[in-house]
Amino acid sequence: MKILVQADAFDLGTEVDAMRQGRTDIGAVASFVGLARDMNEGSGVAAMTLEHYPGMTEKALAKLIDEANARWALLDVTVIHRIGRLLPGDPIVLVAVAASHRGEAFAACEFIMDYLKTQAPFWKKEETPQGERWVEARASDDAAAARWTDS
Amino acid sequence: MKILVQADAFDLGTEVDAMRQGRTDIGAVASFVGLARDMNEGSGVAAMTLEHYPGMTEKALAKLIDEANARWALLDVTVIHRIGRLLPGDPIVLVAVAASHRGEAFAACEFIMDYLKTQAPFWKKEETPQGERWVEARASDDAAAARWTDS
Amino acid sequence: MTLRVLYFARLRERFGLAEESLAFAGATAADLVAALQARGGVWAEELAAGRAFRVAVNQDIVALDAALPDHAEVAIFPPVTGG
Amino acid sequence: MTLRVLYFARLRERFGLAEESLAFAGATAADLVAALQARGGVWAEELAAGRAFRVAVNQDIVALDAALPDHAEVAIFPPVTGG
Repeated sequence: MKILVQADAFDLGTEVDAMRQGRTDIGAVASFVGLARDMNEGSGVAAMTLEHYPGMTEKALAKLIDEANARWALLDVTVIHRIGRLLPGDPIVLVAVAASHRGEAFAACEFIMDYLKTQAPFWKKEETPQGERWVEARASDDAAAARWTDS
Repeated sequence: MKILVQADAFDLGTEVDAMRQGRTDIGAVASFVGLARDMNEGSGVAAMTLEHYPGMTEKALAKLIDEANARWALLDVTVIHRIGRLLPGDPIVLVAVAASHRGEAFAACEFIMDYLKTQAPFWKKEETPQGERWVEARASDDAAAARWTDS
Repeated sequence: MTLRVLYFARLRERFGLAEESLAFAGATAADLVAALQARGGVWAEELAAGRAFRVAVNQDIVALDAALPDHAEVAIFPPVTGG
Repeated sequence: MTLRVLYFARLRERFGLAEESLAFAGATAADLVAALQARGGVWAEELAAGRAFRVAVNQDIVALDAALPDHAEVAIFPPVTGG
């Protein structure tokens, strides 16, 4: 298990290769990369700055992974979230899940992303032509996270 | 859109970076890598050989991607499937889907994998201590593909 | 009509044949399967009712009642196991 | 009791404060929120009933009826928007 909160960029290929290294029991790796877009809520976004709550962030991410491990048989999980100022096209977050079979890997990867979106203490501030603005939480993210408690 | 059927290894990082290159409209990339395991159905697997139906394979993969594009708003899709002899730990298949938002990317990536498992003409033969054996299709794969027609 | 018939994976091995050209008097995929079953031996065994196999016509998987066009490329193979 | 109270993101900017040490006579997170609201101005506005904010105690998100232990690290922040 690997959890990192960092300003630096990460590399998907490097992270997934590190999970696989020397193992022959992994049948499936599902991964997700979230990227900064040039457009949000109808206006251009020149850059964004990610603030977080040091200490709680790592704790919240570890809790998400513990819950995923309790729900599914997983072989390894990596979560990396960037902080600081990012430009459109920059990767923000990476979640990679290794398992024996694809069903577990896909479900756990999406579960971790859905919960991260509503539980992990990160906040985005966008730079737009109309000035800076804090991104508002989305009802659709709450709905996505709620799916996992209904099942 | 990129579809490859090849004997050579592929690199997840390279493929996803190629999708992202020069774009600032992608918010989410969901990807999947399937790997050869050292164990299946309770016996050790020293190697496997993947046979396919040249011509139909590419056509079947293109059809899966067309169907995913019809269902979700996707920005790019890459599917690479290897053929020939593979060892435990070797990557077999890669599916990567870029979209504006994560829901579409996750759903399309899993949909393509589920359909690939039941629709694309590939067959695996394993080398085990008990000799060679063709892998049998799994009912769980049919069930996984059927989920997408119920929704 | 004339058909090009291909066999893959376990069926290719069992039949000892990857491909053949066939003069065929029937109309549907089911007629072709019946004609092949009539060869007896492994053909009768592998293509018996209840055995799992798939038929593709011109590289699309079809149901057994699908019509076969002249010069079709027909493939018969086990359920797929890639991915 | 003494509390360390942290503010993040939009609330940190609105309050003009990232952190404070607070002598507090109440028992629960709701009591703390009421005490902060009583400051008036932006405090009353941002922490009014119906406004969306979250409270974490010792780095776990809690409901407003959660008890506050002495020397707790309490954080008040907007709904999160990472990922």
